Amino acid sequence: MNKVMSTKDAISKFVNPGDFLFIGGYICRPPFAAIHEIIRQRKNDLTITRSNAADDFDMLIGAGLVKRFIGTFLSLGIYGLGRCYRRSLEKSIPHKIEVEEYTNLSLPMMLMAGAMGMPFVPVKDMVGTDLLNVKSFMGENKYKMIDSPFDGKPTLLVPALKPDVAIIHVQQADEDGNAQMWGIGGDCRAGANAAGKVIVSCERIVSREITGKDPSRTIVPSFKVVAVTEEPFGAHPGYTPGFYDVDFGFGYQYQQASNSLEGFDNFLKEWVFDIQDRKAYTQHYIKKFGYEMFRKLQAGFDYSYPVSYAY
Amino acid sequence: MNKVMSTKDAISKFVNPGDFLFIGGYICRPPFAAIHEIIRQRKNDLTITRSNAADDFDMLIGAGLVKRFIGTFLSLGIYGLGRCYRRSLEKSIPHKIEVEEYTNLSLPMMLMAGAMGMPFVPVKDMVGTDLLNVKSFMGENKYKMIDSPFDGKPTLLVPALKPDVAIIHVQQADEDGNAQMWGIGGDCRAGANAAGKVIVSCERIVSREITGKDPSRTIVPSFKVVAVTEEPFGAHPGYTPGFYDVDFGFGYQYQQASNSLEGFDNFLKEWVFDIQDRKAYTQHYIKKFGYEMFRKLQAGFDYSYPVSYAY
Amino acid sequence: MTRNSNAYIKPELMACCGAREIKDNNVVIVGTGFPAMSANIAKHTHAPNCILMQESGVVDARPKRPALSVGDPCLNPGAAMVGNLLDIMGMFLQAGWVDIGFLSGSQVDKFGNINTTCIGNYENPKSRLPGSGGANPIGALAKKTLIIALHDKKHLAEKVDFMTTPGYIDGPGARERWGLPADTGPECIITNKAVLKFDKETGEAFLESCHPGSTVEEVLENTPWELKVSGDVHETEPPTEEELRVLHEILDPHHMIAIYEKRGYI
Amino acid sequence: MTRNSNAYIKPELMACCGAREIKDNNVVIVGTGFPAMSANIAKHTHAPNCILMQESGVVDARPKRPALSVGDPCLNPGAAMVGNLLDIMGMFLQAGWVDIGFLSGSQVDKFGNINTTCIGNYENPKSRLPGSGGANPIGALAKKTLIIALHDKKHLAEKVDFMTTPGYIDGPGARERWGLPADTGPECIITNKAVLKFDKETGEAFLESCHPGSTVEEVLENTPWELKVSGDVHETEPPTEEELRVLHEILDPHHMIAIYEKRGYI
Repeated sequence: MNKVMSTKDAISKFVNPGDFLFIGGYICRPPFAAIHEIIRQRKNDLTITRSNAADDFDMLIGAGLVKRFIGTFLSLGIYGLGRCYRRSLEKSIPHKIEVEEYTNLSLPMMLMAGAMGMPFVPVKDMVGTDLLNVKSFMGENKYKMIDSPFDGKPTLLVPALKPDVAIIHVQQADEDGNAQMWGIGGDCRAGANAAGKVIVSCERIVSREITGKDPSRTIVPSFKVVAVTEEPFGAHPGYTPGFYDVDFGFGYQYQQASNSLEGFDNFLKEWVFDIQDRKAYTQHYIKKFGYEMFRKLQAGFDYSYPVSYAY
Repeated sequence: MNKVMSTKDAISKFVNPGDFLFIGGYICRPPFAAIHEIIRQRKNDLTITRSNAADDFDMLIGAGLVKRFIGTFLSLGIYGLGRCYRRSLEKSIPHKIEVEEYTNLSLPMMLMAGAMGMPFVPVKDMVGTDLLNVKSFMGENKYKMIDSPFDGKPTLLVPALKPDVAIIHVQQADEDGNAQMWGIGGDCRAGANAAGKVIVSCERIVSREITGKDPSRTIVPSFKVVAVTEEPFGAHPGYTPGFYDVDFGFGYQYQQASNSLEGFDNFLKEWVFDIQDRKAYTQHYIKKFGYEMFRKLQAGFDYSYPVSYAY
Repeated sequence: MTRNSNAYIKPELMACCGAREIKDNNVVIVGTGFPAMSANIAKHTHAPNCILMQESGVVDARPKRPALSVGDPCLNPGAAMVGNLLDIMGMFLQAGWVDIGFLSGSQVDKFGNINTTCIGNYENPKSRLPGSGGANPIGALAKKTLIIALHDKKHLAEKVDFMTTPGYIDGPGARERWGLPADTGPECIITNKAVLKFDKETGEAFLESCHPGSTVEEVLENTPWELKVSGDVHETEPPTEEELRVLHEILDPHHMIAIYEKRGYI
Repeated sequence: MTRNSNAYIKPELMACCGAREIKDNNVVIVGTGFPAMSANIAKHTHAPNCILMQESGVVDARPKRPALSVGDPCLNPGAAMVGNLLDIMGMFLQAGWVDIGFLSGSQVDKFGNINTTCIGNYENPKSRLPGSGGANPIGALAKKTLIIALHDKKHLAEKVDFMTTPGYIDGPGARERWGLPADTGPECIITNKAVLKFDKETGEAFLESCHPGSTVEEVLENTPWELKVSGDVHETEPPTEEELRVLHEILDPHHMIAIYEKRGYI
C-alpha cells in the first residue's frame, strides 16, 4: 500500500495536539523537516520523548508546543545548554514544561519494553540518586522498587512507554514504509517500534525490490508505518550517514539566535514560518550560505561491500 | 588481538565438560563444524540451549554429551521428530536428559535479559498452560508469577540466562572477533551476547578494514570473543545466507540413520569420529555425493547494493 | 498440469477455509504448508495487503520456492525485513500487532487447547513430541488463532494430555484470569470434515459447517466430546473458481498440497 | 607544531592521569574531549588492546577527525560495530562488560556523587543543566569511574545540590544496599590541581597526589570539605616523553586540548 505523501500531509493527518511523540535522532538523523512542519502547523500540548535530546527538542519547547518531556538530557552539544529549555524551566518562558527524568539506559529500556509488549522492565541504574526522588506527571508510576522474587534483591522496575506517534528520519524506505537505516542508532529502532503509528521521513524512496536486496537493514516494517515522506537533507543541521555531515556552523547560529527570545523568534520566522517545505529550506540555505558550503556538507564516497542473501 | 585458531583448539581451550552452552542457528547457520568437534572431544555433562533446536541438538543428545536442555522445541523439521531426543526421553537411551521447557517467545527473552544485564524479564505467554506445571532442574526459579506493582495484573517473570560459552556460525568475522551476520537471525544475537565467552565460527575471515566498511552488521564485538575459526561450509547440512543452501537430502540421511541406534553410531563414525576436521568432512562429502551435488548447494549470485557511512 | 479446474482435494478446501478468515491488511504469522497456503490464497484474492511473517525473523518474504521450514533459505532474499525471533515473537506478536496465527497439534481439545509436547504422561511419555516452539505464544497472543486438525478421536480430545498452547483453557474467563490480552483466542478449528467455531461465551467449539461429503452425524461420531451444533449448521462453501485458479496456477502448480492427503486429510 | 617536546599544559597532564588508570584489554566508555584523549593515550602507549565505545552505539571507532559529540558522524566509518543505545548502555554497560567510564559534572562531592541536573532547587532551579544522559548508568555500572573536575569550591561540594549520578552515595555500604553491582564505583577525581583517590572503606575521596606546581595547602584550601590526605601524598607523575609524543604527534597535533585552559583547567 503506497503511503508516500508530503510531510505537510503526514503531520496534518497523523499528529494531533496532545499527542505523545517519539522523535528519533541523536545528532544522527533528527527528523528536522517533520519537526519544522509540526511547528508550522502549531501542533501543541505535546508530550515528547527521546534519549539525549538536542536542538530539535529545544526548538519545539521554545515554540511553546511542548507540555511534557520524558527525557534524559537536553543540550546543544558543543554549544552548551539548551537556551529554550533553560528559559522554560528557569523562567517559565513561554511556559514551564513538565519534565520526567530518566537516563540513557532506563529510557531506551522503557521504549524497548513498549516495543516488545513488556509492561515494565528491570534496570540497574538510577537507584540511590535524586532521580528517584523527583517525580513529575508520571507520579508513582515513574518507577517501582520491588524485591526480586528470584533472589530477594532490591530491583528497580520502570514502565513501558508507548508513544502515539513516532517520527524518524532514515536513509531509505520503500513506498509501503519499510524503513532502512545504518550507522549510529540511538534509541530510534526501539522508539519507532514502541509507537502506535510511525511517520518515516527518508533521504530517498526506493523500490520494494531494493528493500528486499538487504532486508536485515529494515528497522520498522511497513505495517507500523502510516506515512512515508521523501526529504533529502531532511535531518539538517544534523547528519545522515552516507548523505551529509553535521553542520556545526548552523548549530552555532541556532545557539546565538536562541540566546534571546527575539533572536529565537527571528530564527523561527526565517527557517520555519517563512519557509514552505524542505525544498524551500534547502534553497534558502544555499542562497544564504552559498552552494559551496552546501556542497561541502555532502558526504564523501566510501561504499561498503555488497552482500548476498542468495541460496 | 588475533584470536584466530582451529576449531579443535577453540573447543579444547574454551569448552569444558559441565559447561552451559548456547549454540546458535535456526536451520540457518548452525555451527556444525564446532558441534562435531565437541563430539570428537567428548565434552560431556553439558547444558545446552537455543530456541527451536534441530538435528545438531539431537546429535549431541544421541552422542550422550547432554545432561540438561533448556529448550522450546526439538525436531528434524520436515523429517519429523528428533530420534535421539525421543530415545532419551522415552527410553533413557543413552541416558535421560533433563529438559526445562519454555517457548520461542520466553526463551529468546531470557537470553536477551542475560545479554542486557536484566535479572529477569516479564513475558505474556505460557500462563494457564502445563508449561507452568512442569519444572525440572530450574525448580522454583523456572518462573515467578507476581502482581504487577504498576497495575496489579498477574505478570509472569522468567529469569535471565547466562551461558558459559556461546558458539555461533556467521558469514564473516575479523581476526579480533567482530562477528558480522545477515539474514534470518533466530536467537543468535541475544544468545551470543548473553554468554561469558563467544566462539565465532565463520565462512570467511576478513580484515578489520572490511568490518569497518559496514559496522552495523556486527552482532558481537571483539571483546566478548575468545576464538575465531574459519570454517567454510561450516553450517552444513544447515545453510548460510549468501554461501550455500540447506541440504535436505543430507537431512533425510540423518533421519534414516538416527532411526536406529546402530545407524546413529555409524553416522557418527562416518561423519564425525573418522573425520579430522571440516576440510576432511567437505572432502568426504564431495567424494560420497559427488562434486556436482556439492556445487549445487553453492549460493547463487544476488548481491545487495553497497551503502556508505561517509560524511 | 491437467487438473479439472473445478476439482479440489480436502486440503485445498481447508486452506481456503483458513484464507477466508484473513482480512485485508491483517498481519499473519505463518509456518509452512497449510498456513502459508491459506495466507497466500488470501493475499492473492481478497486480502492483497495482508502481511505474512515467519517467527524466525522474516516479514513479507518473496520466496521463489515453497518454504519447507520457517527458517528456509528461500525466505531471505526479497523479504521486506529479516530480523530475529525477538522481533517477530516480541516486537510484533507480544506487542499486539499480529492478527492471525495458525496452529496445529497432535491433540486439540474442545476449548481449543493444543498439545505438541507429549502423548501420555509427561515424565514418562508414550510419545515425546517437539514441544511448544512458537505455538504457545501464538495461541496466547495472536488476536485470532486458526487451528488445523485431523478429525478423529485421536487428534481431537475432550482434554489434551498436556496443554502446550492455550485455547480457552478451562472455559469462560480463564484467559482473562491468567492475564492474556483481551480479544485474543482461537477462532475456529478447521478439520478435514468440518469447520468448528468457538462460542466466545463458553469457550467451547461447536459445529459451524460440514465439508461437502461429510454429514453432521459423521462429524459427531468422530468427535470425542459432545459437540454442540450451530442452529444454522450448513455445508462449507467449496473453493471458489478464483481460489482454485490461484491455488492451481500460482501457488501450487506442482500440487504439493496433496502430501496432506497422505497424512490423513481426506 | 613547534612546541617544546617536554612542555605540557594542565589538561594534558590530567589526560595522562586518566590514561594511567586504563589497563590493557579494558573496555572503556568515552565521551568527547578529555575521556577520548585519555583513552587514546592509553591505547597508544601501555594498553593497545583497550576498546573504546560511545554510548550512541559505537565500538572501536576509527575517527579521522576528533569527535565533537558521542554521535559525531566521524565515528561511523571504520568502527568495529555500530549499534544503538541499548547495545552500549544495556548489552555492554548494564551487563557488566565496561571496565572504565569517565564522568564530569558541574558539582562533584566527597563521595564522588555528581550533579549534572540543576544548581539550586530542582523545582525552581537557579540554573538548569542538561540532566543525566548516560552519566547515571555509567556511574552506577562501570567497574571504575574516573571523574574529571575543576578544583574549586564551586565545582567540588560537600554535598551536591542534586545527585544525578551515584558515587558512593552517602558512604560505606550504600551502593550495596541499593543493589548496585559489587566492585563498581568511582576510582578517582582528576582535577586541575590534584588526583583524589577514593577510600573504599569510607567511600570518601582523599588527596593522593598534587600536580607539579600545586601544594597540599592549596588543594586543601580549594576543597570545600575537610579533605583527608594520603600518608604518602606525592607529586603527580608528569607526562612521560612517550605520552607527550603520542599527544603531540598523533592525537592532538593541532593542540585542541588547549580549549580546556579557557574553561579554567590551569
